[in-house]
Amino acid sequence: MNTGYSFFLGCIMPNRYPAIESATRFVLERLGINVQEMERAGCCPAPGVFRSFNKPDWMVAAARNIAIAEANGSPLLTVCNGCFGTLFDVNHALKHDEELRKKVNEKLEKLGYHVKADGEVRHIAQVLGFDIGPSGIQQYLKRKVKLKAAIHYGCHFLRPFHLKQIDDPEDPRILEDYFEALGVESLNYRGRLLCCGAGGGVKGAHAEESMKMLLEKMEGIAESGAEAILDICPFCHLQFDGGQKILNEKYGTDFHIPVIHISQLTAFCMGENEIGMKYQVIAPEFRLEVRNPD
Amino acid sequence: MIIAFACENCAQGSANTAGVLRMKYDHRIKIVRVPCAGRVGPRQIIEALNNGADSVAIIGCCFGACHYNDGNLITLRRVKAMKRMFEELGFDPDMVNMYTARAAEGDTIVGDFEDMSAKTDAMLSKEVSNE
Amino acid sequence: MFVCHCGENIAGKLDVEEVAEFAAGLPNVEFSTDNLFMCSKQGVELLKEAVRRHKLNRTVVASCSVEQHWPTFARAVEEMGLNPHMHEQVNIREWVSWVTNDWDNATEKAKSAVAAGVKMAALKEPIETQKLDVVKKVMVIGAGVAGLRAAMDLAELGIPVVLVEKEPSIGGHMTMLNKTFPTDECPMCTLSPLLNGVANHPDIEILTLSEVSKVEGSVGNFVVEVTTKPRYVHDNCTSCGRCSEVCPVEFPNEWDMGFGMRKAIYKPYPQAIPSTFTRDKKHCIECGLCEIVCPVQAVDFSMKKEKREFNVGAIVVATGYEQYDPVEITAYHYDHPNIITQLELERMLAPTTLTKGKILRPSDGKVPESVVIIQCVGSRNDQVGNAYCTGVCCMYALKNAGIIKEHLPNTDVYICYIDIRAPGLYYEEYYKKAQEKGIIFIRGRPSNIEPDPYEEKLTVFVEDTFTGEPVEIEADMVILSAGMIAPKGFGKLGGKLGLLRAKEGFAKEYHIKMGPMRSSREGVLLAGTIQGPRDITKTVAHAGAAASAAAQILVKGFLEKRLDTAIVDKDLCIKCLACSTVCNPGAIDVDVDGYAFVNDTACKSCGTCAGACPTGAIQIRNFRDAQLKEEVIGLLEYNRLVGAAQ
Amino acid sequence: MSSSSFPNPVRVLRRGERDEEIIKALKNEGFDINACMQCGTCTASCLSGRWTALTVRKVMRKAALGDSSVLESSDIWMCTTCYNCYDRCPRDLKVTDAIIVLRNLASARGFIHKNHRKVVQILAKTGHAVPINDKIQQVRKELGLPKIPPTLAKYPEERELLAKTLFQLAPEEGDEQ
Ligand SMILES: Cc1cc2nc3c(=O)[nH]c(=O)nc-3n(C[C@H](O)[C@H](O)[C@H](O)COP(=O)(O)OP(=O)(O)OC[C@H]3O[C@@H](n4cnc5c(N)ncnc54)[C@H](O)[C@@H]3O)c2cc1C
Ligand SMILES: Cc1cc2nc3c(=O)[nH]c(=O)nc-3n(C[C@H](O)[C@H](O)[C@H](O)COP(=O)(O)OP(=O)(O)OC[C@H]3O[C@@H](n4cnc5c(N)ncnc54)[C@H](O)[C@@H]3O)c2cc1C
Ligand code: SF4
Ligand code: SF4
Ligand code: SF4
Ligand code: SF4
Ligand code: SF4
Ligand code: SF4
Ligand code: SF4
Ligand code: SF4
Repeated sequence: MNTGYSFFLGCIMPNRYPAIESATRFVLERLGINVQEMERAGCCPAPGVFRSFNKPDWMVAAARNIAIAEANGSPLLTVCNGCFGTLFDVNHALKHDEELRKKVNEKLEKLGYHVKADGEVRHIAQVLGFDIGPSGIQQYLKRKVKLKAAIHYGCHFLRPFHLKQIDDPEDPRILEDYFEALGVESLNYRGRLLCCGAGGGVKGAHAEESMKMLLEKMEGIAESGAEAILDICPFCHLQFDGGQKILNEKYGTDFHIPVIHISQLTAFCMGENEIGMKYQVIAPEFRLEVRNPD
Repeated sequence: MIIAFACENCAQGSANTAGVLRMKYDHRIKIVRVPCAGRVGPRQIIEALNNGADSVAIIGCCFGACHYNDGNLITLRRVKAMKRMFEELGFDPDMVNMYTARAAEGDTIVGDFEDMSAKTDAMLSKEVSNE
Repeated sequence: MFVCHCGENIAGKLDVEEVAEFAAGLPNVEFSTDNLFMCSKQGVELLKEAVRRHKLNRTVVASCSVEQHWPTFARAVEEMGLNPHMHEQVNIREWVSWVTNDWDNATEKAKSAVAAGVKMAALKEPIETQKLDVVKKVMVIGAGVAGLRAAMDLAELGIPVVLVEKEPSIGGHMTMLNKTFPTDECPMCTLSPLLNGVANHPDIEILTLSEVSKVEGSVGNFVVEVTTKPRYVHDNCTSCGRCSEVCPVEFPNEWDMGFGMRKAIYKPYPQAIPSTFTRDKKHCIECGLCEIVCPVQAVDFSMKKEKREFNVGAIVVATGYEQYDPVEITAYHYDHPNIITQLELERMLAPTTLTKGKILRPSDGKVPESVVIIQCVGSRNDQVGNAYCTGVCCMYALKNAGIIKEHLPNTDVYICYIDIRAPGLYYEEYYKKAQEKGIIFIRGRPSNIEPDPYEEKLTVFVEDTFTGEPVEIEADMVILSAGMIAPKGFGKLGGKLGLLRAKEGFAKEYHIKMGPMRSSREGVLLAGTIQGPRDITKTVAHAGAAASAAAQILVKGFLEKRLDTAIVDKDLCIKCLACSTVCNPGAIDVDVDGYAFVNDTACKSCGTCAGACPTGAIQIRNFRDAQLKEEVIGLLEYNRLVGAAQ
Repeated sequence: MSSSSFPNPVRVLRRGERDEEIIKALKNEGFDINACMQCGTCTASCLSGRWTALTVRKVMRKAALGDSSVLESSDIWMCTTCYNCYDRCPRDLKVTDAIIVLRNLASARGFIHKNHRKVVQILAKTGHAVPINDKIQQVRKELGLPKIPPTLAKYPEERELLAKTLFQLAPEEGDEQ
């Protein structure tokens, strides 16, 4: 298969949800995928905030990360929709626009890097959901879960569609198919494809509005009777995990639905017991239930 | 001298309208009738230049309105190729230009004519200063 | 050489006498004079007299534009026994005297024009006109209302028609409609007389289950091959329906858009013409029951595909449209049973279908309490490549919303639209009437329709752009006003006919204003929606125009063709066929030796081929390379020409 | 004439009062914002618009008219960049990107929320938008990960170089409320 990936950590995962990082490392190792560190990598940088200020700088900072992976000689792997959004878009833009590449490199070379944009940027959900796939994953599983869950795609994994072309953003199946292979019963719920309300720098600057959006999302999830929220992005993770607490305090709701990242759930099914639920804000006591393997 | 190949439809119609409206333009511009802008090929352009024209223009109908569907577009492509060739050979690409006009509006072709004169003058003065 | 004063028009701006004198000195000029009004009776007489006296074989008049008086002088020389094309017109009025400020410059410019005209005249060649016999017969392809109208109009002029329809019955989309705006008439009632008239007309031959498989020849004389699929039922079928009764196979009827059922041996709908039944080989299990039960032994499984050739003078293309398939706009979830298109609704409203004409929610047969109609589905949409407005869907949405309101007065009916397009007499009035029926109009294009996870309910997300507020509409049913697109298979037929197509897929008209019923190819006419979406009113008018354009070619019995066409010099031709790639009418064929060969009938004398030919092998008469070259030299070097030959 | 006597005066469209910079900035990024037909698909797509004052269609309209109030209001900062509108616009306008262009312009004019300024400062200081803290270092250790990830968090010199070169924000002029 593939020689390995340059593992891009980003910010939120290593600095807020390190369990996602350890789970991802565990999963990749079990899959026999070589992990190369990306020394000196920085913030992706976040598409909402930094792109808003200065698009050229945003591109240079992103290109720097891409250049680090290129020097490693392996495709870049992200576990976060935000990182995926930024790095995929910039890589795509640089790949198809020679003029832009020249301009970015001018600035980048001052920082000691050079980007060719001839590589790939991938998301862990692509690796698990497509490359390995629902049937391919079976041979690596030690157990399956018993879990009714609401799957949250987030935005930048599938959109903009004309760039990403991963699955139909209006009715995707890739995560449902994958999680069902792990034993999950995926629920259809109101607002299944809605945003979590965190992106675009809204969470940072307009927390209240961001919470209102989350409220709408959470109501749909709660109504479905989901036992957990499954996501593929540490930023959505942060929004759901920390946000439920804020909602409960502010709006008197009573949400206690644990959030599990695709890497965490996969690691659990591969036999890892410590997926770090206890470090999370909501439902730290949550234990995944095992279902008899079929 | 400027040779202006004008198609039988919109371009000549426009030149006639300009006349009827007594609009004035550069007397150096000499119109040659062709059925369609598509009729003009590299041979016509080169021959006009070889015989002393300072520049050549081809005027057809508006794009999308060619009476033979797309003769004007075909010639536009030819003109672009000629311009590239002139440039490579060290000549001024403005020696040949493609224009469109509308039969009912004399000022469309007069506008084209004015542009031709200006471009030709610019070209000639460049030549002089080069010498 | 005759130089005209046009009163003061020319003579007031330049020195006419000097020009005439200059002309006299030019090589080949026998006689030169000036005259006050060349187009006057005396002027023309002067010309004729000069031709006679000086035995002139070519004439040049320097006066006004070709358009204005070339025909006058050409006629005059023709009367003197010359070919009219031996007359050359030089325009020193519109192109010189009227547009030049300075007397001297104008005089000089006129001289150059005259010199060029004289040089050109020396090379002019006579152009013959050819009389071509035409076949007085027309093929009409497609038997929707457009094809029927065109066929009928032609047959009534005494021109025999072959009507080719790919389906088992004729009538096209109009037969599927429930009512037609703006009068809400029953379409079958309005169409039937035409359908029956065509079916029974002695001059119309109808070929159903047939498609054009080959086209050769050109205007006046096409040879068209038509392939007919077997019907497996002979024409002696009495339409008694017994076969259908016993046939064990049943499945959704295409004609009913799935809202009705049919057997494997069937007629799409009761009034279908021809009334002969059809056996659908794909679904038939070959049990043979129909064969046994048929009282007249019409069923015949051994029938084979047939090919026939027709010789026709003109072809009318009337292959209509298709409904846009909304599955592409995934945000609308068209695969959901309660989201249907307008054409499906038209069928649902028909009394012969599964719901017996009642409006019921397909998933469970409930009477809908809230229906949302969405406009511009697949039209006005750059994302799906259809930037155009269909122009019909607003009207049929108003129609169907009104019908739903009539059937179900307590049901909420919404129309979500970007703009309501209802131009023309009776149409805005129709809109107003719909408003008065209590339909709720929301100006905004819905972003998505979400099926409810728990109930048989749909949520339509839309902005009410008038209030600027996002709205959610709860709906039992959603009806998509899917636009009209070019029929999918049209590319192939268009290729056979050698037609240009617009980028949207419809057949490209010759000229949007002056020839919307002509195609890019002479002798091939366009009728109805194949040239672009339109309603029945405009379809019928367009079809009539196509019929009359087809008749124009054929009624005289011959075509007159001026042969100022392209001509190939085989010695120069290197067989590259660059000429043929630029020739729009497709007039350039290849002869047996591989040389380019011009079909005079199809050639429109544009000369684009001549511009493309690398060797100058292909030329058009009177605009040859050599002729243009002489003209250019005349214009540029007129002063050096005087006396050159003497 | 003064219009001050009216609390909500009618907007007068006068030559020369359009903010051409907005139109130019969008044009440079390849938008023909005039092609917007105001259909509202974008607004209907927008989760944010259901909870905030953001009406994407109006943003597009104001931008097309060169109405600079679009830069001053916080509406454009309510977009979560979910790309729903972008993917659905029937005129194929890259709506989300247009909002980004407007934000870039607003930032250049100093309309930056103080929290956003803080994030930039954090980035400059730590190399990350979300920096590491002691508690997380402990958790990392427990999970068998290095306490500090091998990212910029570990390389202060390179952090400084980056901070000097990128994201120099405009001064706090019209600080966004
Ligand atoms: C939902 C809906 C409602 C409408 N309601 C109204 C209304 O109320 N009033 C109104 O005025 N208009 C209405 N219209 C528009 C109307 O349907 C059209 O204007 C009209 O039917 C066009 O007729 P046509 O003959 O051009 O095309 P069609 O009806 O499509 O006929 C084309 C024929 O050509 C045949 N054909 C296609 N390809 C080939 C081929 N390659 N070889 C041989 N045959 C071929 C087809 O089978 C068909 O029979 C409505 C349209 C829709 C979609
Ligand atoms: C401002 C404007 C702009 C337009 N722009 C466009 C456009 O861009 N594209 C487009 O497609 N269409 C355009 N149109 C529409 C277009 O003008 C008409 O569709 C077209 O001219 C109609 O032609 P007609 O022959 O039916 O009528 P008319 O042009 O009105 O011709 C009728 C003729 O009949 C004569 N007549 C009237 N009564 C009598 C009588 N009792 N006896 C004898 N003679 C009589 C009149 O003098 C006239 O010459 C435009 C219309 C307007 C008003
Ligand atoms: S021939 Fe033409 S130029 Fe001469 S008088 Fe007649 S209209 Fe005038
Ligand atoms: S095929 Fe025979 S049985 Fe069937 S309808 Fe015709 S006549 Fe009747
Ligand atoms: S043979 Fe076919 S058509 Fe005839 S009855 Fe059987 S299924 Fe029906
Ligand atoms: S007719 Fe109405 S519904 Fe149809 S495309 Fe035009 S505006 Fe949209
Ligand atoms: S372009 Fe000229 S050389 Fe080539 S095939 Fe045509 S006529 Fe012959
Ligand atoms: S003159 Fe025009 S129509 Fe005739 S053969 Fe040449 S390109 Fe074709
Ligand atoms: S969806 Fe596109 S066309 Fe419609 S209002 Fe929004 S930006 Fe304008
Ligand atoms: S990208 Fe922004 S403006 Fe567009 S729908 Fe999402 S939140 Fe709204």
